[in-house]
Amino acid sequence: MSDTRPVLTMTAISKFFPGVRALDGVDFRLFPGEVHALMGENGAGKSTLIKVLTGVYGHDTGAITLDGQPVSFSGPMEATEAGVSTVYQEVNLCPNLSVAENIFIGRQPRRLGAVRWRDMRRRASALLARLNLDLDVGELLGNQSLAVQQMVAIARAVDVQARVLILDEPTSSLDADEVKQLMRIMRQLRDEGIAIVFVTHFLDQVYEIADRITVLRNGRLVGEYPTAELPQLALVEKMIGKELDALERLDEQAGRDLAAVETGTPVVEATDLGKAGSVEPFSLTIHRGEVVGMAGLLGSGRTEAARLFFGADRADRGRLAVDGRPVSIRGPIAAIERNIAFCSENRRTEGLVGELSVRENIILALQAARGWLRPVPRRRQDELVQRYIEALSIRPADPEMPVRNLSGGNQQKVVLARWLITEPRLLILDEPTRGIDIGAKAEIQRLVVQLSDGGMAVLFISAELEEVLRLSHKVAVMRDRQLVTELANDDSLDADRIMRVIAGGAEQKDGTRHE
Amino acid sequence: MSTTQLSERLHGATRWRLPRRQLPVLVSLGLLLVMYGIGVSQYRAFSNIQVIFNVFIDNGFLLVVAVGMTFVILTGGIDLSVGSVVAMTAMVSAALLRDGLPPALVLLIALLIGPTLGFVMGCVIHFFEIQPFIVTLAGMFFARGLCTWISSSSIPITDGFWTSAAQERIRIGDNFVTVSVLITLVVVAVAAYTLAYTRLGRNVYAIGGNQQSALLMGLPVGRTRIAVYTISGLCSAIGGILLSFYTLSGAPLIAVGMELDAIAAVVIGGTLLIGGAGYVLGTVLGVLVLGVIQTLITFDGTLNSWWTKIVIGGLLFAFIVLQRLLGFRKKSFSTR
Amino acid sequence: ANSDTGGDAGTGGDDKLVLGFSQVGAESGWRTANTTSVKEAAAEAGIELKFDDAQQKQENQIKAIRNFIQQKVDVIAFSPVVESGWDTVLKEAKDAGIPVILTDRAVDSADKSLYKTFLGSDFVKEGRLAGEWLVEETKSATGPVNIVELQGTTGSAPANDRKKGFGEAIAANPNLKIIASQSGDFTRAGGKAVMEQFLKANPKIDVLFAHNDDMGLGALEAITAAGKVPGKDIKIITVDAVKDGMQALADGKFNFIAECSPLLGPQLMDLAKKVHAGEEVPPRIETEETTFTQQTAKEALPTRKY
Amino acid sequence: MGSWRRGLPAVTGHRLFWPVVVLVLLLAANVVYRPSFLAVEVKNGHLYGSLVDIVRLSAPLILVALGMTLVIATGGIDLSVGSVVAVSGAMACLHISRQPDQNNLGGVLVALAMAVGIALLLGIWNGTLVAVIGIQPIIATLILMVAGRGLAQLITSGQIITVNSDPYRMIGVGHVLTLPFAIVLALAVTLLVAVLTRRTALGMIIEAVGGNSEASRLAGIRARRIKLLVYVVSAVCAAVAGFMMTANVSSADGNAAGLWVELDAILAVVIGGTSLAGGRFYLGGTVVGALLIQTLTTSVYAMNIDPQTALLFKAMVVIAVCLIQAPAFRAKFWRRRTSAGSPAAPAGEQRKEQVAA
Ligand SMILES: Nc1ncnc2c1ncn2[C@@H]1O[C@H](COP(=O)(O)OP(=O)(O)OP(=O)(O)O)[C@@H](O)[C@H]1O
Ligand SMILES: Nc1ncnc2c1ncn2[C@@H]1O[C@H](COP(=O)(O)OP(=O)(O)OP(=O)(O)O)[C@@H](O)[C@H]1O
Ligand SMILES: [Mg+2]
Ligand SMILES: [Mg+2]
Repeated sequence: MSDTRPVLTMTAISKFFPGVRALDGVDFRLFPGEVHALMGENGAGKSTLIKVLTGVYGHDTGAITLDGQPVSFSGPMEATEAGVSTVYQEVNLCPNLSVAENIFIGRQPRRLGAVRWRDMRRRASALLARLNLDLDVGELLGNQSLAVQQMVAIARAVDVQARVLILDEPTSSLDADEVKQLMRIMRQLRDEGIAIVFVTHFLDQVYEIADRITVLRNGRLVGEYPTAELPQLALVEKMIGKELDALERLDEQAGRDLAAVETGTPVVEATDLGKAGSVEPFSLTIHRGEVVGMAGLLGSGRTEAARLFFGADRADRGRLAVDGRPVSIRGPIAAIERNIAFCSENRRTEGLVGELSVRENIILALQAARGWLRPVPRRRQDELVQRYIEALSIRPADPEMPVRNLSGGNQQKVVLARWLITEPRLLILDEPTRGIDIGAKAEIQRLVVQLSDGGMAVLFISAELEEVLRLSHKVAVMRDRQLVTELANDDSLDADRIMRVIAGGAEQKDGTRHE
Repeated sequence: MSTTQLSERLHGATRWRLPRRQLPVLVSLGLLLVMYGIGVSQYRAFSNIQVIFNVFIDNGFLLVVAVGMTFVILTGGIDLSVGSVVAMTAMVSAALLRDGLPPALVLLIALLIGPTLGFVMGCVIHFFEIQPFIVTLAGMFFARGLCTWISSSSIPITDGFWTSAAQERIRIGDNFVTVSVLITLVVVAVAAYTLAYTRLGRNVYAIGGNQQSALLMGLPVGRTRIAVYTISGLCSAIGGILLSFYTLSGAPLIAVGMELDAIAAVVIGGTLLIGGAGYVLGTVLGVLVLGVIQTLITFDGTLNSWWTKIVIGGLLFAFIVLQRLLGFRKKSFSTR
Repeated sequence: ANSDTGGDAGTGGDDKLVLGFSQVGAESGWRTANTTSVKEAAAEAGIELKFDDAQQKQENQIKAIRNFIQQKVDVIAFSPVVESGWDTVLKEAKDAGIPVILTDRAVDSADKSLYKTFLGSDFVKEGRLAGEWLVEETKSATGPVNIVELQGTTGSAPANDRKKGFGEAIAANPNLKIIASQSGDFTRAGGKAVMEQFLKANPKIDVLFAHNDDMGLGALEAITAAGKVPGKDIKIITVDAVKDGMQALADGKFNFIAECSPLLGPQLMDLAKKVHAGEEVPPRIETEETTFTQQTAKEALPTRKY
Repeated sequence: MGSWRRGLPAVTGHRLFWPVVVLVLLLAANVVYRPSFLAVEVKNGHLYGSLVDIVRLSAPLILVALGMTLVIATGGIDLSVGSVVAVSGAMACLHISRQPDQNNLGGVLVALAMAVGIALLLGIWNGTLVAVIGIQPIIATLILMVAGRGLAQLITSGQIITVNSDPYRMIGVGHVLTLPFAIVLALAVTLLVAVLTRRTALGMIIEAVGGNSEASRLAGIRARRIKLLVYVVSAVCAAVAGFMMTANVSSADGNAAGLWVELDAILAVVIGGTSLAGGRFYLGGTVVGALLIQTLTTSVYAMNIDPQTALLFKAMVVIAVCLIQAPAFRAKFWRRRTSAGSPAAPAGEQRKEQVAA
C-alpha cells in the first residue's frame, strides 16, 4: 500500500478550544483502498480531527492535502464536493424529514429543477436494501430508532461518490447483524479503492476490518501502525498510555454469584405492565443487589419497557409495586421519589442540558428531588461533582465547562454521574457504555458490579451480549415488543443461547412466560 | 428529538393511515369550514360567494406576506420587519409616482427594496450570528423610520396603471375578484412549488429540522438562510405593492402590527415556530381564518370597540385550542 | 333561521334605516365619546346601527365597508383613519347605490361624488384659533416668547393640521418662536416624558402648545415636578376640551383650549336620514365648536358630558 | 482548566462590556448636545435631572424585562405584558377612582391587591396555554395581547380614568430619601428576583428547562410547573410596572398604557445577553439593557431628534449594540489574528459558550 501516494495527508494539525488543547501537532495520512482505524480514549481528539479535516472547525496550525493538493475546506459542503464524505459521531440528520429525503437531501434527483420524489424514494429503498434494511422510506426519520437513524446516515454517506469516507463511531448503536452489514459494505467500498477512516471503541471490529491504525492520546499522535503488527493489548496500552490491568480485572468478574442476590420482597415488581402500541404486558421482578440484563434486537422494545418503570411514559395497564407496595408512577418525579433512576440511551435529547455546566448537569436530578427551595450547598456540589469526575474520569475535569463541549463519551459519563449521586435503589441503565472507550467501559462495568454488591438493583440494557452476560444475574429477553423469557445467568447461559432466543429459536419453549 | 412523539407514531403506523403530517392543516380546514358554516347560518348575506372573494381581496397582501413569513419560520427564524417593509414599499411607490417616474420603473424599484433589506438582514443574521428576532426588529424600526422620513402624511396615488390595477374587476359570474387576488394566487402557487419541489425548498425544511445537522450534511445553510430572508423581503415588497393597489396610497403608519398577523396566520396554519414543519397551504388557511373572524365580527355589527378585541382573542383561542386538541397530541417536543 | 341582524328588523323589508358605521378605533377618550354619541343618537333616531371598530387600521376599515356593501346597508358612514386611498372601495359603494358620509376626518379623493358629505371639525382651524389667542395674549410682549410644541402622533391628520394652523397664526408676531417640537403620541405619558426633557434642555419656556388635552395634562405633571407653576410660569394651550382638560383650565392650570367636539352623533343621524331620502346636503358640515378660556371653562364645566 | 475565563482580558470579555460602553457613549452624546445633561440637583428635597429621569422611567421597563427574562429563559416569550400593564393599571385606577377618599391608604392597597390578583389570573392563563395545552408561546400570549387590551378598555369603558390619590401617585412619582420611589421599587424587585433565582436552585432549574425541556423532565424537574410559574411571575412584574406607569401620570389609559412595551422588554433581555432560544439568563444584563433602551428613548426627546428620524436612530443603535456584542462580528473585524478561527456552525455553539461565560 505504501507504494501508492496517500489520498489524504494532515500534517502538524493543532486545534485549541478555549482552555482545551484538542489537537496538538497531529499527523495523519490515508491511502486509497484502505480502512484506517482512528483510535483513542474518550476526548482523545478523534472527532475533532475529523471535523478539522472537513472544515467544520478551522485549525490553528498545520496543513491538509487531498490528492497532493493543499486544501482548506470552509465546511462540510465543500468537503463533500471534493469527495470527502462523512458520518459524524452523533447522528446528524433532520428528524423532521423522511428517511428518503435524509439520504438524498442536497443531491435529490431532479428533472428541470424539480425534485422527483418517486424516483428518490425508489432509490432510497434500494440503497437501504443493500444494507439489509427494509422500512418505509416515506416515514419521518425522527420516528425511527437510533440504530435506524445511524444506518440512514451511513447510507447517505456511502451513496455519495466519494474518494474518502469517514465513519465516526458508526457502530456504537448498531447490533451485531447490522455491524456485519456495515462491514460488508465497507469492504466492498475499500475494494473499489475508496479510503475509509473508521472510528470505533470496539477492538474486535478494528481487528476485523482495519488495515492500519492511528492512535491518538490527549490530542497528540501516539503513532501509526499496520494492524497486523499491533497486538490488541499493545493497542490498548498505547491508547491509555499505561499498562492496563483493568481488562484483566474485568475478566475476573465474569459470571455473577447468583447466590448473592437477596430474595424476599423485590425492589420493584412489574405485573402485566404494558402500554398499548408500545410494549405488550410483561412481568418482571428485580431484587436488591440484583442486576437484570435486558437483551433483544434493536427496536425490540427494551427502552420502552424501561421507560415504563421510570414513568417517562405512562403505562396504561398492569401494576407496579415498589418494596411490595403497589404504586402508581405518574412521571419521572414519582419514580425519583421512590429512588428509581433512569439513564437514557439518548444523551443528547433526553439526557443533557448542553448549555449548562458539567456540575449543573450532574447535580440536576438530585436538585430536582430536593425541590428548588433547598439548593444543594455549593460546597457539597463541588465535593460530589469532584468525586464523580474522578470516579468516572470525566475529562476535561473542569466542572464549569459547558457540557456540550465534552466529547461524546465524557458526556455519557456525566449523565451516569447525575444518577449515581441520587443514590438510587433501582438504577436503569439504557446503553450506558455506548460510545465509551474501553477503559471507561471497564470502569462503568466495575461500578455496576460494585453498586449491586452494595445492594442496588440494576436494570441493564445493552446491545453487547458479552457485557450483559458479564454483569447480570438474570437476563430478560425481548422480541417484537414482548418480553419472551427470563434466563438465569448460570453457567449454562452463553451468548449463543441468548442469540437463539432473540432470534425466536427453540429456547422459548422452555422459557416460562408468554407465548 | 423530533416533531412527533414515539408512541404517537406507533399509533399512527399501526392503526390508521391518516396523513399525520398533514393533519394540522386538515384540522384547520375543518374548523374553518365550521366557522364559515356558522356565519352562513347567522347572516343571510354571508352565504354570498362574494363574501369569500372579499376575504381574498381584503387579505391578499397579508397572504403574500404570510407566505414569505412561512419560509422564514420554516427555517426556525422569524421576520418582524414585514409590516414595515410593506409600508415602506407602498410609501416609496407612492412617492416615486408622485414625482412622476414611469410606473414600470417604480414597480421595479419598489420590488427591489424589500429583498435588498431582507438580504442584508439575512447576511447579518447568518454571518454575525445575531438572533433573527433582534435583527428583524431593527429592520422593522429602520423601514418604519424610512416611511415617516419620506413623508409624515399619506401620499395618494393617481397613476393610471395603479388605479386600473386597483379597480379592475375580474368578473366571475355575478361576482368579482381583483388583479391582486390573481397575483396572490400566483405567489402562493410559486411558493408551494418552491417548498415542495426545489432543493432550496427542501433545504429550508432541513435547516428548520436541525441547523447543525444540515450543515454537517453539507447543505448550503448560509445561502439558504440568507435566501429565506430575501424571499420574505420580496414577498413583503409584493405585499406592499398589493397594498398600494388596495389603498391607492402610501401611508407611513399603515400595516402596523402586520408582522403579528402574519405570524399568527402561519402558526394557525399548522407551521411550527421552531421550524421544520408546515405548508404554504396551511398559511393560506391561517389567513382565511383571520379574515373570516373579522368578517364575522363586521357582519355582527353590534360589538363594542373593546368587545371586538376580546372576541377576536376569544375566537383565536377557541380555534387554536380546538386545532391543538384535534390535530396533534404532542406531549412535548424538545427543540434540539 | 337566516336573518341578517338576528333581531326584529331585517335589512331589506321594513322601513328601519340601517347605517353602517366604521369607527377608527378606541384609541382615546375623545374617540370613545364620539362612538358613544353615534350609538346613542342612532338609538334615539330609530336607526339600526352596524358598528365596526377598525383598530386604527385602514385595511380593516376598507374591509368593513366592503362587508357593509355586501350586507346592503342603507347608508355608510366612517371616520377615515388616513386621508388617502379610499377611491376603490368608495366606487364599489357608489356602484351598489349606497350613499357615504365621512365623519371627523376628510378623504382626499379627487372625485367628490364618491361621498355625499363630510361632517367634522376643522383641525387647521383649531390650530389657528389656538395660535390667534396666543398672538392676542402676547401682543404686549417685548422680548421673544419661547414656545414648545407637543405634537400628536407623527403623520396623523390632526397633528399635521393643528401644527399647520398654529404655525400660520403665530407667524403674525415675529417674537413668537417655537423652540422645540416633539411628538408625544397624544398620550399623557408621552406628553410628560417629552416635557420633562424640554424643561431640562430649555431654561426659559413661556408657552406650551399641546395638540390635545391629554398631552397637556401629562406635561402639567412634568412642569410641577420641575418646580414651575403651570398656567403662570408657562402658559398652556391645548385642543379638545375633554373633561379633565376643562377641569385643568377651570383650575387655572391651562390657559386656553380650542374645542374639538366628538358629539356629532345627532348631526350624523340627521344627515343619514336626509341622504337616504335623497335630499341634497351641503358637501362640508362643520361640527359646532367653540373655544374656552379659564373664565368660560368654569361656566361650561358643570354641563360637560365627556 | 476553567482558568481561560479568568485568563481572557477580564473587562472587555465581559458580557456586559459592550452594552455598557454603548450606554456611556449615548450619555456622552447627550452631554455633547447639552453639557448640563448629567447635572443632578436637589429640588424640593428630591433628586432632579435627566439621569434621574432615565432611571425612573426605566423602572417599569426593568420590571417587565425581568419577568420577560425568566420567560425567555424557559424558551418562551410573553407578548402579553403590555396588555397586562394596561389591565392592572386600569383595574387599580378604577378601584381607586371609586373610593370616596382616594387618599386612603387602605383603599389603595385593596386596589393594588385586586390588580395583582387579576394579573395572577392572566399569568396563569398564559402559563396554562403554554405549559398544559402546549400552544406555542408566541401565539398563546398573542391571544392575551389582543384580548387584554380589550379587557383594559372594558374596565375603563374606553375612557382615561384619572385618579387623585397621593399614595398611588407615590408609586410613580414619589420619593424615598430623595430617591424616586419607582427606582427603589424596581431595585427591590430586581433583588428579590435575583435572590429567588440565584440563591435557590430555581434559576438553574429554569435554565435546565429552557435548555432541554425533555431532559429536565426526565431528570425529575416539573418542567410544566416551572413554565407556568414564569408566566405568572412575568404577569405580576408587568402588573407592578402597570402601577408605575399609570401612577406616573395619575391616570389609566387602557389603550396607550404599556403599548409596545413587550418589544422593548424583549430587546432589553437580548441586549443583556440572554438568548431567545432559552437556557442561560442574566438578570444584570437585562437591567443594563433596559437602561440602555430608556436612555435611547430619552435621548430622542432630550436631543430633540425629529420624530421622523427617531426610529432610524433607534434601529442604528440597536443593531450597533448587537453587532459589537456578537463574537462572530468581533472575530471577523477585530481579531484578525485568529483568522483560521472557526467558521459557521460550531462558531454558533462557541458563541453561546462565550456568552454563557
Ligand atoms: N466545541 C468545543 N469546544 C470546546 N472544547 C471542545 C469542543 N469540542 C471538543 N472539545 C474538546 O476537545 C477534546 C477532544 O474531543 P473529541 O470530541 O475530539 O474527542 P473524541 O476523541 O472524539 O472522544 P469520544 O470518543 O468521546 O467521542 C475534548 O477534551 C473535548 O472536551
Ligand atoms: N418493525 C419496526 N420498524 C420500524 N421501526 C421500528 C420497528 N420496531 C421498532 N421500531 C422502532 O424502534 C424503536 C424501538 O424501541 P426501543 O428503543 O424500545 O427498542 P430497543 O430495544 O431499546 O432498541 P435500541 O437498542 O435502539 O435502544 C422505536 O423507536 C420504534 O419506532
Ligand atoms: Mg468522538
Ligand atoms: Mg433502546
